Amino acid sequence: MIDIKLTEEPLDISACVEWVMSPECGGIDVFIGTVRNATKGKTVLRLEFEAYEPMALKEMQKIADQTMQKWPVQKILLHHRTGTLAIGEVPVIIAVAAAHRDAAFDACRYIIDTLKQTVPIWKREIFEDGEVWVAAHP
Amino acid sequence: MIDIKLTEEPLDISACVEWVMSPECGGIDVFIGTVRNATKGKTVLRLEFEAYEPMALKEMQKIADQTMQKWPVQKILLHHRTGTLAIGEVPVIIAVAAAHRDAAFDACRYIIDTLKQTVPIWKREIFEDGEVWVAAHP
Amino acid sequence: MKLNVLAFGIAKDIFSGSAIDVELTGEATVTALRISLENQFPRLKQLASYMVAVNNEYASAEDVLQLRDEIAIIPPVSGG
Amino acid sequence: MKLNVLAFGIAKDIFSGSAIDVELTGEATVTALRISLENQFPRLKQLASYMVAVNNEYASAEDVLQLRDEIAIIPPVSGG
Repeated sequence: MIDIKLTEEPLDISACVEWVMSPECGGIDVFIGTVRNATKGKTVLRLEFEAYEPMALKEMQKIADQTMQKWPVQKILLHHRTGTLAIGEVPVIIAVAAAHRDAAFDACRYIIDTLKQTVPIWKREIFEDGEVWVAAHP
Repeated sequence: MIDIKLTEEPLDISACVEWVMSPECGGIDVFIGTVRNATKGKTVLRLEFEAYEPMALKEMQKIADQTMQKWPVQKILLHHRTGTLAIGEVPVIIAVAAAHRDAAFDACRYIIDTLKQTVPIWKREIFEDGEVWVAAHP
Repeated sequence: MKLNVLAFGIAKDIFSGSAIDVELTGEATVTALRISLENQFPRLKQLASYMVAVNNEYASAEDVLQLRDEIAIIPPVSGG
Repeated sequence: MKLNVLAFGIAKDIFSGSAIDVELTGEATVTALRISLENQFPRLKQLASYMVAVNNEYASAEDVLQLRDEIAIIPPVSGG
Protein backbone atom coordinates (compact mmCIF):
# COMPACT_ATOMS: atom_id res chain seq x y z
CA MET A 1 0.00 0.00 0.00
CA ILE A 2 1.21 3.46 -0.89
CA ASP A 3 0.11 6.83 0.50
CA ILE A 4 1.42 9.91 -1.32
CA LYS A 5 0.50 13.46 -0.35
CA LEU A 6 1.53 17.01 -1.15
CA THR A 7 -0.12 19.51 1.14
CA GLU A 8 -0.03 23.04 2.53
CA GLU A 9 -1.26 21.75 5.91
CA PRO A 10 1.14 20.74 8.71
CA LEU A 11 2.11 17.06 8.49
CA ASP A 12 0.76 14.81 11.23
CA ILE A 13 3.59 12.53 12.37
CA SER A 14 1.41 10.33 14.59
CA ALA A 15 -1.17 9.76 11.88
CA CYS A 16 1.59 8.86 9.42
CA VAL A 17 3.17 6.32 11.76
CA GLU A 18 -0.24 4.88 12.57
CA TRP A 19 -1.03 4.47 8.90
CA VAL A 20 2.05 2.31 8.22
CA MET A 21 1.73 0.11 11.29
CA SER A 22 0.31 -3.31 10.56
CA PRO A 23 0.30 -6.72 12.22
CA GLU A 24 2.37 -8.32 9.44
CA CYS A 25 5.20 -5.81 9.82
CA GLY A 26 7.89 -6.02 12.45
CA GLY A 27 10.01 -3.05 11.42
CA ILE A 28 9.07 0.53 10.65
CA ASP A 29 11.55 3.17 9.64
CA VAL A 30 10.45 6.78 9.61
CA PHE A 31 12.42 9.69 8.22
CA ILE A 32 11.33 13.15 9.32
CA GLY A 33 12.88 16.22 7.75
CA THR A 34 12.76 19.37 9.82
CA VAL A 35 13.56 23.00 9.06
CA ARG A 36 16.97 23.86 10.52
CA ASN A 37 17.66 27.22 12.07
CA ALA A 38 20.89 27.70 10.13
CA THR A 39 22.63 26.84 6.85
CA LYS A 40 26.42 27.12 6.71
CA GLY A 41 26.36 29.20 9.86
CA LYS A 42 23.77 31.68 8.54
CA THR A 43 20.53 32.10 10.50
CA VAL A 44 17.48 30.92 8.57
CA LEU A 45 14.19 32.70 9.31
CA ARG A 46 11.88 30.38 7.40
CA LEU A 47 11.64 28.19 4.31
CA GLU A 48 9.29 28.35 1.37
CA PHE A 49 8.53 25.22 -0.62
CA GLU A 50 7.09 25.35 -4.11
CA ALA A 51 6.04 22.28 -6.08
CA TYR A 52 5.09 21.54 -9.67
CA GLU A 53 2.23 19.63 -8.18
CA PRO A 54 0.99 17.15 -10.82
CA MET A 55 4.53 16.20 -11.79
CA ALA A 56 5.75 16.07 -8.19
CA LEU A 57 2.94 13.66 -7.29
CA LYS A 58 3.75 11.54 -10.33
CA GLU A 59 7.46 11.39 -9.42
CA MET A 60 6.66 10.61 -5.79
CA GLN A 61 4.42 7.77 -6.93
CA LYS A 62 7.19 6.47 -9.22
CA ILE A 63 9.66 6.40 -6.33
CA ALA A 64 7.20 4.49 -4.15
CA ASP A 65 6.46 2.01 -6.97
CA GLN A 66 10.18 1.43 -7.60
CA THR A 67 10.76 0.95 -3.89
CA MET A 68 8.00 -1.67 -3.71
CA GLN A 69 9.71 -3.53 -6.55
CA LYS A 70 13.21 -3.31 -5.06
CA TRP A 71 12.47 -4.29 -1.43
CA PRO A 72 10.00 -6.53 0.39
CA VAL A 73 8.09 -3.72 2.06
CA GLN A 74 4.36 -3.65 2.83
CA LYS A 75 3.55 0.02 3.22
CA ILE A 76 5.08 3.26 2.06
CA LEU A 77 3.94 6.70 3.12
CA LEU A 78 5.45 9.81 1.55
CA HIS A 79 4.08 13.21 2.55
CA HIS A 80 5.63 16.54 1.56
CA ARG A 81 4.61 20.04 2.47
CA THR A 82 4.42 23.14 0.35
CA GLY A 83 4.20 26.81 1.34
CA THR A 84 5.93 28.65 4.16
CA LEU A 85 7.49 26.66 7.01
CA ALA A 86 8.91 28.00 10.25
CA ILE A 87 12.02 26.64 12.00
CA GLY A 88 11.30 23.21 13.46
CA GLU A 89 8.39 22.47 11.15
CA VAL A 90 8.35 19.31 9.07
CA PRO A 91 8.64 19.51 5.27
CA VAL A 92 8.76 15.76 4.68
CA ILE A 93 7.80 12.48 6.31
CA ILE A 94 8.64 9.10 4.89
CA ALA A 95 7.45 5.97 6.67
CA VAL A 96 8.11 2.42 5.53
CA ALA A 97 6.82 -0.78 7.11
CA ALA A 98 8.34 -4.16 6.35
CA ALA A 99 8.42 -7.62 7.89
CA HIS A 100 12.14 -7.14 8.56
CA ARG A 101 14.03 -4.00 9.45
CA ASP A 102 16.78 -4.09 6.81
CA ALA A 103 14.27 -3.59 4.03
CA ALA A 104 12.56 -0.77 5.93
CA PHE A 105 15.83 1.10 6.46
CA ASP A 106 17.10 0.62 2.91
CA ALA A 107 13.78 1.57 1.36
CA CYS A 108 13.33 4.67 3.51
CA ARG A 109 16.78 5.93 2.67
CA TYR A 110 16.30 5.23 -1.03
CA ILE A 111 13.07 7.22 -1.01
CA ILE A 112 14.49 10.36 0.59
CA ASP A 113 17.68 10.21 -1.52
CA THR A 114 15.70 9.80 -4.75
CA LEU A 115 13.10 12.40 -3.79
CA LYS A 116 15.86 14.95 -3.39
CA GLN A 117 17.11 14.16 -6.90
CA THR A 118 13.97 13.82 -8.97
CA VAL A 119 10.84 15.32 -7.41
CA PRO A 120 10.10 18.83 -8.70
CA ILE A 121 9.92 20.67 -5.42
CA TRP A 122 11.97 23.78 -4.70
CA LYS A 123 13.08 25.21 -1.41
CA ARG A 124 13.82 28.88 -0.81
CA GLU A 125 15.75 29.83 2.31
CA ILE A 126 14.84 33.20 3.77
CA PHE A 127 17.64 34.87 5.71
CA GLU A 128 17.64 38.20 7.52
CA ASP A 129 19.49 39.83 4.64
CA GLY A 130 18.15 38.01 1.60
CA GLU A 131 16.92 34.74 0.20
CA VAL A 132 18.20 31.94 -1.98
CA TRP A 133 16.77 29.07 -4.01
CA VAL A 134 18.62 26.07 -2.58
CA ALA A 135 20.85 24.14 -5.02
CA ALA A 136 20.04 26.44 -7.94
CA HIS A 137 23.64 27.49 -8.54
CA PRO A 138 26.85 25.45 -8.57
CA MET B 1 21.59 14.38 24.61
CA ILE B 2 20.62 10.81 25.37
CA ASP B 3 17.33 9.44 26.66
CA ILE B 4 17.32 5.76 27.68
CA LYS B 5 14.30 3.99 29.11
CA LEU B 6 13.15 0.50 29.98
CA THR B 7 9.50 0.39 30.94
CA GLU B 8 6.42 -1.78 31.37
CA GLU B 9 4.23 1.06 30.10
CA PRO B 10 3.28 1.43 26.43
CA LEU B 11 5.80 3.52 24.50
CA ASP B 12 4.61 6.93 23.31
CA ILE B 13 5.79 7.40 19.72
CA SER B 14 4.74 11.05 19.48
CA ALA B 15 6.48 11.99 22.70
CA CYS B 16 9.64 10.21 21.54
CA VAL B 17 9.70 12.03 18.21
CA GLU B 18 8.97 15.33 19.91
CA TRP B 19 11.85 14.78 22.30
CA VAL B 20 14.43 14.39 19.53
CA MET B 21 13.23 17.29 17.39
CA SER B 22 15.39 20.37 17.68
CA PRO B 23 16.04 23.50 15.62
CA GLU B 24 19.66 22.53 14.89
CA CYS B 25 18.68 19.19 13.39
CA GLY B 26 17.49 18.72 9.83
CA GLY B 27 17.13 14.95 9.79
CA ILE B 28 15.43 12.56 12.17
CA ASP B 29 15.38 8.83 11.71
CA VAL B 30 13.04 6.76 13.84
CA PHE B 31 12.97 2.99 14.06
CA ILE B 32 9.86 1.44 15.53
CA GLY B 33 9.73 -2.27 16.23
CA THR B 34 6.27 -3.81 16.34
CA VAL B 35 5.00 -7.22 17.39
CA ARG B 36 4.30 -9.29 14.29
CA ASN B 37 1.34 -11.64 14.10
CA ALA B 38 3.43 -14.53 12.78
CA THR B 39 6.93 -16.03 12.85
CA LYS B 40 7.91 -18.42 10.08
CA GLY B 41 4.25 -18.87 9.20
CA LYS B 42 3.17 -19.67 12.77
CA THR B 43 0.56 -17.45 14.41
CA VAL B 44 1.90 -15.50 17.37
CA LEU B 45 -0.58 -14.67 20.14
CA ARG B 46 1.62 -12.30 22.14
CA LEU B 47 5.19 -11.64 23.19
CA GLU B 48 6.76 -11.45 26.60
CA PHE B 49 9.89 -9.40 27.15
CA GLU B 50 12.13 -9.91 30.13
CA ALA B 51 15.15 -7.73 30.91
CA TYR B 52 18.10 -7.91 33.27
CA GLU B 53 17.28 -4.33 34.04
CA PRO B 54 20.43 -2.72 35.51
CA MET B 55 22.67 -4.39 32.94
CA ALA B 56 20.26 -3.70 30.07
CA LEU B 57 20.20 0.01 30.94
CA LYS B 58 23.98 0.03 31.15
CA GLU B 59 24.35 -1.65 27.76
CA MET B 60 21.77 0.68 26.20
CA GLN B 61 23.69 3.66 27.54
CA LYS B 62 26.94 2.22 26.14
CA ILE B 63 25.42 1.88 22.68
CA ALA B 64 24.17 5.47 22.79
CA ASP B 65 27.57 6.74 23.96
CA GLN B 66 29.38 4.82 21.20
CA THR B 67 26.93 6.15 18.65
CA MET B 68 27.56 9.73 19.76
CA GLN B 69 31.28 9.14 19.28
CA LYS B 70 30.92 7.51 15.87
CA TRP B 71 28.48 9.91 14.19
CA PRO B 72 27.70 13.63 14.36
CA VAL B 73 24.27 13.24 15.95
CA GLN B 74 22.66 15.60 18.47
CA LYS B 75 20.02 13.48 20.17
CA ILE B 76 19.48 9.79 20.74
CA LEU B 77 16.37 8.26 22.27
CA LEU B 78 16.22 4.55 23.01
CA HIS B 79 13.14 3.16 24.74
CA HIS B 80 12.42 -0.55 25.22
CA ARG B 81 9.43 -2.23 26.75
CA THR B 82 9.23 -5.17 29.09
CA GLY B 83 6.33 -7.41 30.03
CA THR B 84 3.54 -8.76 27.85
CA LEU B 85 2.89 -7.18 24.45
CA ALA B 86 -0.02 -7.86 22.12
CA ILE B 87 0.23 -8.01 18.31
CA GLY B 88 0.87 -4.55 16.89
CA GLU B 89 2.31 -3.15 20.12
CA VAL B 90 5.73 -1.51 20.13
CA PRO B 91 8.64 -3.18 21.98
CA VAL B 92 11.27 -0.67 20.88
CA ILE B 93 11.62 2.90 19.62
CA ILE B 94 14.89 4.43 18.54
CA ALA B 95 14.98 8.05 17.43
CA VAL B 96 18.08 9.90 16.27
CA ALA B 97 18.34 13.56 15.32
CA ALA B 98 21.27 14.94 13.35
CA ALA B 99 22.08 17.98 11.27
CA HIS B 100 22.27 15.72 8.21
CA ARG B 101 20.28 12.64 7.37
CA ASP B 102 23.10 10.20 6.59
CA ALA B 103 24.32 10.30 10.19
CA ALA B 104 20.76 9.86 11.49
CA PHE B 105 20.14 6.78 9.33
CA ASP B 106 23.51 5.16 10.04
CA ALA B 107 23.31 5.82 13.77
CA CYS B 108 19.74 4.53 14.08
CA ARG B 109 20.59 1.32 12.28
CA TYR B 110 23.72 0.80 14.34
CA ILE B 111 21.73 1.20 17.54
CA ILE B 112 19.07 -1.39 16.70
CA ASP B 113 21.64 -3.83 15.27
CA THR B 114 23.83 -3.54 18.36
CA LEU B 115 20.92 -3.64 20.78
CA LYS B 116 19.88 -6.98 19.32
CA GLN B 117 23.38 -8.34 19.91
CA THR B 118 24.34 -7.01 23.31
CA VAL B 119 21.45 -5.79 25.46
CA PRO B 120 20.23 -8.43 27.95
CA ILE B 121 16.58 -8.51 26.98
CA TRP B 122 14.81 -11.74 26.10
CA LYS B 123 11.72 -12.28 24.02
CA ARG B 124 9.36 -15.20 24.40
CA GLU B 125 6.90 -15.91 21.61
CA ILE B 126 3.61 -17.37 22.72
CA PHE B 127 1.87 -19.54 20.12
CA GLU B 128 -1.44 -21.36 20.34
CA ASP B 129 0.37 -24.64 20.98
CA GLY B 130 3.40 -23.59 22.98
CA GLU B 131 6.03 -20.95 23.53
CA VAL B 132 9.66 -20.38 22.70
CA TRP B 133 12.52 -18.16 23.87
CA VAL B 134 13.61 -16.50 20.63
CA ALA B 135 17.21 -17.19 19.51
CA ALA B 136 17.93 -19.47 22.48
CA HIS B 137 18.74 -22.52 20.39
CA PRO B 138 20.81 -22.86 17.21
CA MET C 1 5.49 27.51 -33.43
CA LYS C 2 4.63 29.39 -30.26
CA LEU C 3 4.96 27.35 -27.05
CA ASN C 4 3.85 28.27 -23.58
CA VAL C 5 6.46 27.24 -21.01
CA LEU C 6 5.84 26.98 -17.27
CA ALA C 7 8.49 28.12 -14.82
CA PHE C 8 9.20 27.04 -11.23
CA GLY C 9 11.64 27.95 -8.52
CA ILE C 10 14.43 30.24 -9.66
CA ALA C 11 13.21 29.99 -13.27
CA LYS C 12 10.23 32.10 -12.24
CA ASP C 13 12.61 34.79 -11.07
CA ILE C 14 14.65 34.55 -14.27
CA PHE C 15 11.57 34.79 -16.51
CA SER C 16 9.92 37.33 -14.18
CA GLY C 17 6.79 35.20 -14.22
CA SER C 18 5.38 31.73 -13.84
CA ALA C 19 5.04 31.15 -17.60
CA ILE C 20 6.53 32.50 -20.80
CA ASP C 21 5.78 32.24 -24.51
CA VAL C 22 8.59 31.01 -26.74
CA GLU C 23 8.56 31.20 -30.53
CA LEU C 24 10.49 28.34 -32.16
CA THR C 25 11.30 28.14 -35.85
CA GLY C 26 12.43 24.86 -37.39
CA GLU C 27 12.17 21.56 -35.50
CA ALA C 28 10.79 22.18 -32.00
CA THR C 29 13.05 19.87 -30.00
CA VAL C 30 13.86 20.23 -26.33
CA THR C 31 17.35 21.32 -27.36
CA ALA C 32 15.94 24.04 -29.63
CA LEU C 33 13.81 25.29 -26.75
CA ARG C 34 16.80 25.39 -24.41
CA ILE C 35 18.91 27.32 -26.93
CA SER C 36 16.14 29.83 -27.53
CA LEU C 37 15.53 30.34 -23.81
CA GLU C 38 19.23 30.64 -23.01
CA ASN C 39 19.61 33.31 -25.72
CA GLN C 40 16.75 35.29 -24.25
CA PHE C 41 17.66 34.63 -20.58
CA PRO C 42 21.44 34.12 -20.21
CA ARG C 43 21.01 33.63 -16.44
CA LEU C 44 19.64 30.17 -17.23
CA LYS C 45 23.19 29.14 -18.17
CA GLN C 46 24.42 30.03 -14.68
CA LEU C 47 22.22 27.41 -13.04
CA ALA C 48 23.83 24.22 -11.76
CA SER C 49 21.60 22.49 -14.33
CA TYR C 50 18.01 22.50 -15.47
CA MET C 51 15.68 20.01 -17.09
CA VAL C 52 12.69 20.33 -19.38
CA ALA C 53 9.53 18.43 -18.49
CA VAL C 54 6.89 17.55 -21.08
CA ASN C 55 3.48 16.49 -19.85
CA ASN C 56 4.82 15.92 -16.34
CA GLU C 57 7.74 13.73 -17.44
CA TYR C 58 11.41 14.61 -17.75
CA ALA C 59 12.17 15.01 -21.47
CA SER C 60 15.29 14.11 -23.45
CA ALA C 61 17.26 16.56 -25.60
CA GLU C 62 15.93 15.18 -28.88
CA ASP C 63 12.25 14.94 -27.86
CA VAL C 64 9.98 16.94 -30.18
CA LEU C 65 7.54 19.37 -28.60
CA GLN C 66 3.90 19.60 -29.71
CA LEU C 67 1.64 22.60 -29.48
CA ARG C 68 -0.63 21.05 -26.83
CA ASP C 69 2.19 19.73 -24.62
CA GLU C 70 2.50 21.02 -21.08
CA ILE C 71 6.10 22.19 -21.03
CA ALA C 72 7.97 23.20 -17.88
CA ILE C 73 11.44 24.37 -16.95
CA ILE C 74 12.74 22.38 -13.96
CA PRO C 75 15.69 24.06 -12.22
CA PRO C 76 17.69 21.94 -9.73
CA VAL C 77 15.17 20.43 -7.32
CA SER C 78 15.61 20.87 -3.58
CA GLY C 79 12.72 19.17 -1.83
CA GLY C 80 12.92 17.09 1.32
CA MET D 1 33.13 -20.94 47.57
CA LYS D 2 29.38 -20.70 47.21
CA LEU D 3 28.18 -18.26 44.56
CA ASN D 4 24.67 -17.07 43.89
CA VAL D 5 23.98 -16.89 40.16
CA LEU D 6 21.05 -15.02 38.58
CA ALA D 7 19.21 -16.53 35.63
CA PHE D 8 17.25 -14.89 32.83
CA GLY D 9 15.26 -15.99 29.82
CA ILE D 10 15.57 -19.67 29.06
CA ALA D 11 18.20 -20.08 31.82
CA LYS D 12 15.39 -19.57 34.35
CA ASP D 13 13.57 -22.53 32.82
CA ILE D 14 16.73 -24.64 32.83
CA PHE D 15 17.52 -23.82 36.48
CA SER D 16 13.80 -23.94 37.43
CA GLY D 17 14.23 -20.59 39.13
CA SER D 18 15.56 -17.07 38.80
CA ALA D 19 18.71 -17.77 40.82
CA ILE D 20 20.80 -20.74 41.83
CA ASP D 21 23.62 -21.44 44.29
CA VAL D 22 26.80 -22.92 42.87
CA GLU D 23 29.61 -24.39 44.96
CA LEU D 24 33.02 -23.95 43.33
CA THR D 25 36.22 -25.58 44.58
CA GLY D 26 39.58 -24.33 43.33
CA GLU D 27 39.93 -21.06 41.40
CA ALA D 28 36.53 -19.51 40.83
CA THR D 29 36.93 -18.40 37.22
CA VAL D 30 34.09 -17.84 34.78
CA THR D 31 35.18 -21.01 33.01
CA ALA D 32 35.01 -23.01 36.25
CA LEU D 33 31.49 -21.68 36.83
CA ARG D 34 30.42 -22.68 33.31
CA ILE D 35 31.82 -26.19 33.69
CA SER D 36 30.10 -26.67 37.01
CA LEU D 37 26.76 -25.39 35.70
CA GLU D 38 26.96 -27.46 32.53
CA ASN D 39 27.61 -30.60 34.60
CA GLN D 40 24.58 -29.90 36.72
CA PHE D 41 22.38 -28.63 33.84
CA PRO D 42 23.38 -30.28 30.55
CA ARG D 43 20.62 -28.35 28.72
CA LEU D 44 22.86 -25.28 28.97
CA LYS D 45 25.13 -26.88 26.38
CA GLN D 46 22.23 -27.01 23.90
CA LEU D 47 21.89 -23.24 23.84
CA ALA D 48 23.16 -21.34 20.79
CA SER D 49 25.55 -19.70 23.25
CA TYR D 50 25.48 -18.05 26.64
CA MET D 51 27.54 -15.46 28.44
CA VAL D 52 28.33 -14.78 32.06
CA ALA D 53 27.91 -11.25 33.38
CA VAL D 54 29.70 -10.01 36.48
CA ASN D 55 28.47 -6.83 38.12
CA ASN D 56 26.43 -5.95 35.02
CA GLU D 57 29.31 -6.37 32.58
CA TYR D 58 30.03 -9.23 30.21
CA ALA D 59 32.87 -11.28 31.71
CA SER D 60 35.75 -13.12 30.03
CA ALA D 61 36.54 -16.80 30.49
CA GLU D 62 39.51 -16.17 32.77
CA ASP D 63 37.89 -13.52 34.99
CA VAL D 64 37.91 -14.52 38.67
CA LEU D 65 34.64 -14.37 40.59
CA GLN D 66 34.40 -12.85 44.05
CA LEU D 67 31.88 -13.69 46.75
CA ARG D 68 30.14 -10.31 46.56
CA ASP D 69 29.94 -10.18 42.74
CA GLU D 70 26.54 -10.06 41.11
CA ILE D 71 26.80 -12.96 38.69
CA ALA D 72 24.28 -13.68 35.94
CA ILE D 73 23.80 -16.19 33.15
CA ILE D 74 22.97 -14.42 29.89
CA PRO D 75 21.44 -16.72 27.28
CA PRO D 76 21.27 -15.42 23.67
CA VAL D 77 19.59 -12.02 23.84
CA SER D 78 16.56 -11.27 21.68
CA GLY D 79 15.42 -7.75 22.42
CA GLY D 80 14.21 -5.22 19.87
